[in-house]
Amino acid sequence: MADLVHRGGYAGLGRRVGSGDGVLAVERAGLAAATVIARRGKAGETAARLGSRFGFAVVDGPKRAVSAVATVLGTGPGTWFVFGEEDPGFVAGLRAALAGVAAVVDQSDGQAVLHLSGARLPELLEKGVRIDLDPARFTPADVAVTAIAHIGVTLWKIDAVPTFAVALPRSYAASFRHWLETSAGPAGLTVMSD
Amino acid sequence: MSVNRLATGGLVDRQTPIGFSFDGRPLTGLAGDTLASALVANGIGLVGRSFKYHRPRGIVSAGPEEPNALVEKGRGAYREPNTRATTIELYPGLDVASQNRWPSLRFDVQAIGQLASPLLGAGFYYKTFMWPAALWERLYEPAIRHAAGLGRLSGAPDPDTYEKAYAFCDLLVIGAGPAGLAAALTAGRTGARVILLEQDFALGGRLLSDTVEIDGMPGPVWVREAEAELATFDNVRILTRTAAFGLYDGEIGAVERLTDHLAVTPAGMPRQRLWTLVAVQTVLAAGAIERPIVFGGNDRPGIMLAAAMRTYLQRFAALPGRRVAVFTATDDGWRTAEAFASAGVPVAAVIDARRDIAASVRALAGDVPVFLGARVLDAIGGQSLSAIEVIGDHGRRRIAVDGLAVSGGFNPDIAMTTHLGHKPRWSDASLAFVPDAMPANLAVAGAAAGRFTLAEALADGARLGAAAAGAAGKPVVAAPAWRASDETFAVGPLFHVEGGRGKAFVDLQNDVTDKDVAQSVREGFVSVEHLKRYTTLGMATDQGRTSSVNGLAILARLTGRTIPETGSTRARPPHGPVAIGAFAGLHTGTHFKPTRLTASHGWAKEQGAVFVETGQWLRAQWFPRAGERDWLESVTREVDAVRSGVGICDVSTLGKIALSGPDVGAFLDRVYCNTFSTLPVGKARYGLMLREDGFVMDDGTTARLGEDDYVLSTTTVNAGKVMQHLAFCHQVLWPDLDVQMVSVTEQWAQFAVAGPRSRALLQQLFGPAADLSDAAFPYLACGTFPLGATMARLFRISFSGERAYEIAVPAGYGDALIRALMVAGRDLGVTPYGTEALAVMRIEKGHVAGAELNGQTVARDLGLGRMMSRKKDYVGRLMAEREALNDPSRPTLVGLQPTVPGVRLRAGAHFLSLGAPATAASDEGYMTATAFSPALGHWIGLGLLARGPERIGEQIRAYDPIRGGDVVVEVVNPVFIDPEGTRVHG
Amino acid sequence: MRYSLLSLVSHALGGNRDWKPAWRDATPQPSYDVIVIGGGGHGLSTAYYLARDYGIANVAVLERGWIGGGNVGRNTTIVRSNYLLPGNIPLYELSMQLWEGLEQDINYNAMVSQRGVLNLYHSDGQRDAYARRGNAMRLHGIDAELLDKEGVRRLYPFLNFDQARFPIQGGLLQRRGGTVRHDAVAWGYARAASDRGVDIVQNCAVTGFLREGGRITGVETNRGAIRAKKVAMAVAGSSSEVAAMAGLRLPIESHVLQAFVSEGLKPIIPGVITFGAGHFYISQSDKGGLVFGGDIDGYNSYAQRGNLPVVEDVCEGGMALMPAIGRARLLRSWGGVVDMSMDGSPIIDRTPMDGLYLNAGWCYGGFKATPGSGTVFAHLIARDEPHPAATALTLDRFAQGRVIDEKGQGAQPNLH
Amino acid sequence: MRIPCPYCGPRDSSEFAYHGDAAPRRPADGDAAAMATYVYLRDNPAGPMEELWYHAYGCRSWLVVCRDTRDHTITGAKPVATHGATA
Repeated sequence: MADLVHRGGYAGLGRRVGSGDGVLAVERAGLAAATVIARRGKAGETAARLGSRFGFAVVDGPKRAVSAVATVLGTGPGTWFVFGEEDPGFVAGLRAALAGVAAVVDQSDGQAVLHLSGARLPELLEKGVRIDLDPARFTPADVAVTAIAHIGVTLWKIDAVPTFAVALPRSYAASFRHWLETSAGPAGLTVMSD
Repeated sequence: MSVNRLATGGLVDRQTPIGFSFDGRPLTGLAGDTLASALVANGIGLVGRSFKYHRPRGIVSAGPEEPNALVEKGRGAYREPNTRATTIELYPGLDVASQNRWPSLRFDVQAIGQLASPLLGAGFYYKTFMWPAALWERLYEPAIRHAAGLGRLSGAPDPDTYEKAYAFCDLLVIGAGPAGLAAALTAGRTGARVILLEQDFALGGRLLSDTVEIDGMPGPVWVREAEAELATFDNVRILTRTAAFGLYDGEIGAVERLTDHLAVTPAGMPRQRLWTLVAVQTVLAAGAIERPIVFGGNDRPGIMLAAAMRTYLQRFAALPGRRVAVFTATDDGWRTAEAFASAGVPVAAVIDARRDIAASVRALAGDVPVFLGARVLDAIGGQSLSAIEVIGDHGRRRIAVDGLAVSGGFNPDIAMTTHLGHKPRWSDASLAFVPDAMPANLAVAGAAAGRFTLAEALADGARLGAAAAGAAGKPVVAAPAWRASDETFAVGPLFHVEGGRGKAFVDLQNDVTDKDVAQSVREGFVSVEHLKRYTTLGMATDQGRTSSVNGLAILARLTGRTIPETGSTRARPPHGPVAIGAFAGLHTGTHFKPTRLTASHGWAKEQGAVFVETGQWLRAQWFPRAGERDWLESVTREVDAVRSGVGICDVSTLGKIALSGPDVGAFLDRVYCNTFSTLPVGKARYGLMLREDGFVMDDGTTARLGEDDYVLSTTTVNAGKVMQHLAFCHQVLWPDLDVQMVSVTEQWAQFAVAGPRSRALLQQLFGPAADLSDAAFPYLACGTFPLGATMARLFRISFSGERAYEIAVPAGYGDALIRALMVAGRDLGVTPYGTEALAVMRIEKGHVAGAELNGQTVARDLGLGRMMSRKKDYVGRLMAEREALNDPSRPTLVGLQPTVPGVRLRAGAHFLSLGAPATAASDEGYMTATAFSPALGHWIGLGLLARGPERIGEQIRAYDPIRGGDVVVEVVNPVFIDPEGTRVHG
Repeated sequence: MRYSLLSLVSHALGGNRDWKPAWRDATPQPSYDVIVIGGGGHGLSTAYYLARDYGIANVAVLERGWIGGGNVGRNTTIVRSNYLLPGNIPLYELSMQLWEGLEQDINYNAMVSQRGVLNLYHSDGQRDAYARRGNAMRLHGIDAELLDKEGVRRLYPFLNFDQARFPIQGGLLQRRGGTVRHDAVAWGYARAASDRGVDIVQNCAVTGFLREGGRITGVETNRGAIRAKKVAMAVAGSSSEVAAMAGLRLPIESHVLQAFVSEGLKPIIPGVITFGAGHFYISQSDKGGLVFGGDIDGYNSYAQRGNLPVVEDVCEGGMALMPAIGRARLLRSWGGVVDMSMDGSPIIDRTPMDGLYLNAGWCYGGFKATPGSGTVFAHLIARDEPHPAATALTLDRFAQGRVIDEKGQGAQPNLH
Repeated sequence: MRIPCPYCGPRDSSEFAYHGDAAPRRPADGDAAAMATYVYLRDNPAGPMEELWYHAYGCRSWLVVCRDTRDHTITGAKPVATHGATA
C-alpha cells in the first residue's frame, strides 16, 4: 500500500520579493481544521461545548477564542472554524465532543493559512482588505470573513504587534501570493512555506 | 533664468533647475514648477489646439479645470494623451508634446476648418452627410473622426501597474486649502482619525498663491506650520497628489498619483493607487473655480483666469504677460492687478463691468487706468494676444496687451455634493451654484460652500472639524480661532459680452460659441440637457467647470428665464478624469480573475499537460506525448486507454458540498427532482436539480456516507451557484429543516480512475487488505479505505461508461496520490487523461453536460423526464409541469452520426429536415456537442431535435453555414457505446 | 424644413438666424386617438410609425421631463441583431434594417455607422455557442461570421492575445452591426413625428389612468386629464410604476446600468467589441471618446446612478481585454434605469386592461431595438394584433413557460 | 453601498449576491398559478423595499435588507431566519 506525503497549500510557492523585509508571510501547514455548524436551535449549546472542550469562552459571533491547542473563529451564525495544532485525532475528538449538537466537517486540507507580520504589514493589508483594521476596532478578539482581491478569506489577528492570520481556499494560494507580492511592492516580501 | 521668471519670490527652488522638453524643444524650469508654470516662465503661450476648429490655445487656468493646455506626456507605450499641463509636476526629462495638430503646433492645416465655421454650427452633422448614404461610412464619418478626438493613445499595452487600497476614518477632508487644513487640524488635535486629501503636490490651496496672512503669518508659512503639526499626529494621514473623484453610496473614490512626477519609477511601484474611502463624516473643502467671461476672441493665448495669473506670478514667480489688463466683474480681479503692479509688471487697465466698487477694492489698482461699467468686446491677436478692444463710457478703445486676466466670478466646486442626486441652489449673492440639500455625512466648508473669505474658510473648517471629532467621541477642548484677513468677494452679473467681432467661446475645448447656444435655442433645444447634448457644451475634459454656468446664463437670457429656472445639469463621477488603468488595479492580464489550481496541477505541468479554463479553475485538457501531431491524436489515445485499460483524471474541481443533520434526506428530496431520502448508506446516486422555474439547474452525484451525512457534487462551473441556492432553500424557504451544509470542494482532491483495469489499479494502491470485489463494493457503492497516513473516500461511479471509481483524499495528499496512482498503474498501462477525453466519453455515453445544461432545457428535453418524482414536491416541480414545457415539438436529446464516415460534425450546427429550405421556419434544433469516437471510428454528436426520440433512423441536415459545413446526419440513440450498460461492471 | 447640405449653406449665408425648432413643443389637447406615454426612443418612434404607417397622427407623446432623457440618451449606442432565439431575432433584425434606411426616411443624420460588432469567445464551448447563434442568424437571413483568433487579430491587433486570463480564441462578427448617435435618434424621430402632426408634450407627467368599466380611456397628468381611444406605455425603467397605476404587476425589475466614456482620443477602435468573459464592451464615438460598459449593478434601483465596484469591474474587464487603454482616462459616467424582465427579453403586448398597450422589459437591449420596437408597437396599437416580427413577446409567456431566455438564467433579472 | 450585516458588521455590497424582493412567499399548496406569480411577478417599488441579499463573501447568511430603491438608503438588515419566512 502506498504511503502519501502531505503538502501544504503554499508548497513550492515560497519566495523573496524586493528587499524581502517589509512583510513576512509564513505558511502554517499541518494544522487540523474543521467547520462546526450547530444543529437547528443548538448554537448556544455548541458554543458552550466548544468552550468547555478548550477551556475558553466561545460566543456566537465573529470572535476569536484561542488556547495553546485550539483556535475557534466565529465565521457565521451558529458556525465556527476551529483550528487545532498538529494532532491527527483533533477533528475526530471535536466531532465526538459535539455529537448531537453540531456538524463537524474536516477542512484540514481545504484551507491554506498564512501568518503575516512585518513593519509594512498594515499598508499591505489596506490594499486588499475592505474592512476597518484600526487596532482599536479590530483586535485579537475579532474575526472577519471577507474578500481580498476577489478571493474569499478568513482573517484574524493573532497579536497586537500586529500579526495577522489569513486562511483561504487552498486552490487560490498561487493567486493570493500574486496579490501579496504585487501589493508589497517596494516594501518587500518574503513568503515561506515548507 | 528663463525669460519670464521673476528673480525673487514664489515657492520654486531656484537652486534646482529642471530640464524638460516641449515639442522636442529643450527647456528649463525649476523644482516646484508645474509644466504650465514652467511654460509660462519660458514665455511659451501657444500650447495646444482646440477640438473642432483647431484654434491656437494657451493656458487658461492653474489647476485641474484647465480646458485648453492639454498635452501628450511621455513617449512610446508611456504616452499619456490629454494631460493637463497645469497638473503635471515638473521632473527632469519630462517630455511632452502638443496634440491635435498637424504638421506642427504653429502651423496646423486643419485650422482651415474655421473658414467653414458658419457651416459647422451646433448640430450641423445631423442635417447633412445623408446623401448618398453609402458615403457616410466611407468618407464623411472617417473625416469627422479624424478631425475630432484630441490626443493619441500609443496602442501598446500600458507598461505601468496600478493598485487599489481601502481606508476608514472619522473625518475625511477633501482639499487642503485653508478650510481643509483648519478642519484637519481641529479634528486631528483631538485624536480623531483624519484623512486629508490634496490633489496638488503641495498643501495650502490658495494660501500658496495669495498674499494673505493668518495669525500674522504669510500664507505659505502658516501652511508649513500646519503641515508640520499634522505630521506629528499618528491619527492623521495626508495624501497629496490625491484627487477625490466620486461620492458613492457610503464610500468615496479617490486616485493617488504615485509616480507620475518621478523621472524614474522605483521597482515595483505602481503608477497610481485607487482609494475607496469610508468616512463617518466628510468635509468637502475643494474651494472654488474662477469663471471666465464669454467675449469675442476670448480664447486667444494670453487670456487667463485672473486668480490663475496670480498663481503663476506669486506661487511660481512666472510672468504670464509683460503688459496685462484685467477684465473683471469681481473684487478678486482687482487683486490680480495689484499683484502685477507689486511685481513691477505694467498693468494697462482694469476693466470692470460694475460701476459700484468699494473704495478699498478700487485702491488695489493704484494708478492703473480703470474703466468702470466697461467690457472687453474683443481680444485681438493670432497665436498670441496683441490687444483688447474695450467698450464703455469712453466709447471703444483699443489697448495693447499681451496678457488679459479675466474674472467673471467663482463657482464653488460642489460637484461631489450632487453625485448622489442632490441639487444645488443658485445664489444671487454669489452669482453661483452653492450646495443646498446635502448627502448624509457630507458637509462643505469655505469657498466650496460659497463662503469665499479666508476667515470664513478657517471658521468653517474649525467648526466642521470639531463636529466630526465630537461625533467620533473626541470633543474639542479649546476650539481654534485663527485670525485672518476678511477680503471682499463682491461680484456682478457678467457672463457674456455681446457684439464682439471674434468668435466668443462658451466651451473653450469643444469650441462651443455663443452663436451655437443661440442656434440651439432657435431649434428648440431649450432644456439645459438638450443644449448640452446638442452643442456638446460642458462635455469636454474639464467637465464643464469653465463653461457650464456661462452656458446656462446665456441660455437663460435667450429663453427669458432666470438661471435657477433654467436649471443645472447633474454632475456624475468621476470628478476629474481618472485613468482607466487605476480602476482596474492589479486585476489585469493573467491576473484579471483569480486562478484556482488543483492539487495535481504541479504534477500535470510536469507531464506537459495543456490546460483549459473551467470557471476559475485550470484543468488539464489533454496530455500530449512526443510524436503526436495534434490534440485529436492525444485525446484519441487517452480515450482508447480508458476504454481498454485504465486512465486517471483529476475531477477535484467538481463542487462538493457536505450536508448533515436529521433532515438532510427531506431537504435533498426538496432540492432534487429525484429522491434521496431513500438512498441507502454507502450508496451514491445521480441527481438532477431544477430551478424554481422548472428548468434544469445542475446535476451531479450525491452519496450517503452515513445516516445523516451526505456529500453532494455539482458541476465545476455551477459550484458557487448551487451552494448559494441550497443556502437559499434552507435559510429562506425551509428554515425549519435541521440541516447543516458547507462546501468541501477544497478539502478533497479527487480523481476518476476509469477503465476495465481500474479495480486492479486501486487494488494495487490500497493493497490486499481492501476488499474491492464487486460483491463488497458494487456499482454505485461508496466507502472509506485507509491509505497510508490518511483515509481515502472511494465512490464507484462512472462518467465514461466503463468500470470506474472516484478516489478522494484530503487535498494535501492530492499530489502524492496522483503520483502513487501512476506508480500503482505502471504495469497496467495507466494513462492520465484530460477534460477533452472526458468529454469524448461522456458524448459516447450520451451523458448530458454543460452544453446541454445551459439553463434553457428542462429534464424532459434531456431525456431525463423520468427522474422527476411524482410522489413529492420539489423546487421547480409545478413550473416544469407547464404544458409548453412538455410540448413534444420541443427539441429533445438525440444522438447524431454522419451518413458518410469520416465527415466531421460540429457543435452549433442547426438541424433541418432533408429538403427543407434553410430558413428560420425550418429550424428544428441544434447540435450541442460533438466528438471523434475512437471506438466507433467516426464523429458523433449529441443534439436537441424537435420530436427527437420519434425520429431515430431519420436523416437530417446539420446546417452550419457559419463554418461552411452542411452535413447529412442520421438521428440515433444518444448512447453510442454500450447502450446496455454492461461495461460499468466489466 | 428639409435638412440638406443646401439648406445648411443657405442658413449659414443667413447667419444661421432662420433655423426653426426641430419639433413643436405642443400643449396637450383634451383628447387623442392614441396617447403614447414616454418620450424616449421607443415612444417617439411608435408615434412616428403610427403616423407614417397607419395614418394615425392624432397622437400625443407625453414625456414627464425632456424628450430623449431616458435610456435613449444614456446607453452605449450599439446596434446589432446578433440574437440567438427565434422569439427575439425577427424584431432585432427588423430594427437593423430600419436603421439602415433611417436617416433618409426621417431626414436626420443619426450617424448610423455599421462598423461591425464582434463578440469574443475564449473556449471551444463558447465558440460552439456562438456558432449556434451565428447559424441561427443565418437561418434568419442575417449576416454573421465566425472568426478565429487570427481573424480577430487582423481586426484588432491591440487586444490582449498573449497575456490573458481568458485567451481570445475568436469571435462572432456581425458586420452590419455598429453604432448610432443615440440622442439624434430621439430628436430625429421627434422632428419627423412632429412634422406628421404628432403632439410632443414635454414636462407632462402621467399620474393615473382614466377608466370606464374595464377600459382605459385616457390618462391623468400634472397638466390635466387627457382622453384617448388607446393608451400605450413605452416607459422602460418606470414600467412597473406606470403599470401599477393601472393595477398591473409586471414580470419586471428596475435596475441601474452604468456606462462610461473616456476623454476624446484619435481613432483607435474601429468597431464594437464585446468581451463577454469580462463583462465589458466598447466602441469609439465619432468625437473620439471610448464608450464602454459592462454589467448592471445588480440590485433594484431607480436612482439613475450606480456604485464604484461596478466601475472597477468594468475597467478590469477593459484592461484585461485591451491593456492599451490603461492611460486613457474615464471622463464621464452615467446610469440608466433599465427594465429587467424575468427572461431577459422584451414584452410588447396588449394588457389585461382594454385600451392599454405595453412596451416594456427591454433589459439592456432597448436602444438597438428603437425603430423595430416603434414599428411593431404601432402595428399592435393600430391593428390590435401583434406584428409578425413580435408574436412571441407576449405578457402571458411567463405563466405559460414560453420564455425567451437567451442566457438561460431563469427568473433572476439581475443575471440576464 | 455598505450593507450592515448583522453578523459581520458593515460590508461593501460587492461581498453580497442579490436576490430581489423579499415579499413573495413560495406557495406550498401546489397551485400552479400562484407559483407562476411567485416566480415571475414583482411589485418593483420605487421606494423602501425589503429585499434578500446573500453574504456570499462573508458569513453566508441570507439577509433581509431594507433599502430605498430611489436613493439606495439602507435602514436595516436582519437575518432571514428572523424574517418569518415560511414554506
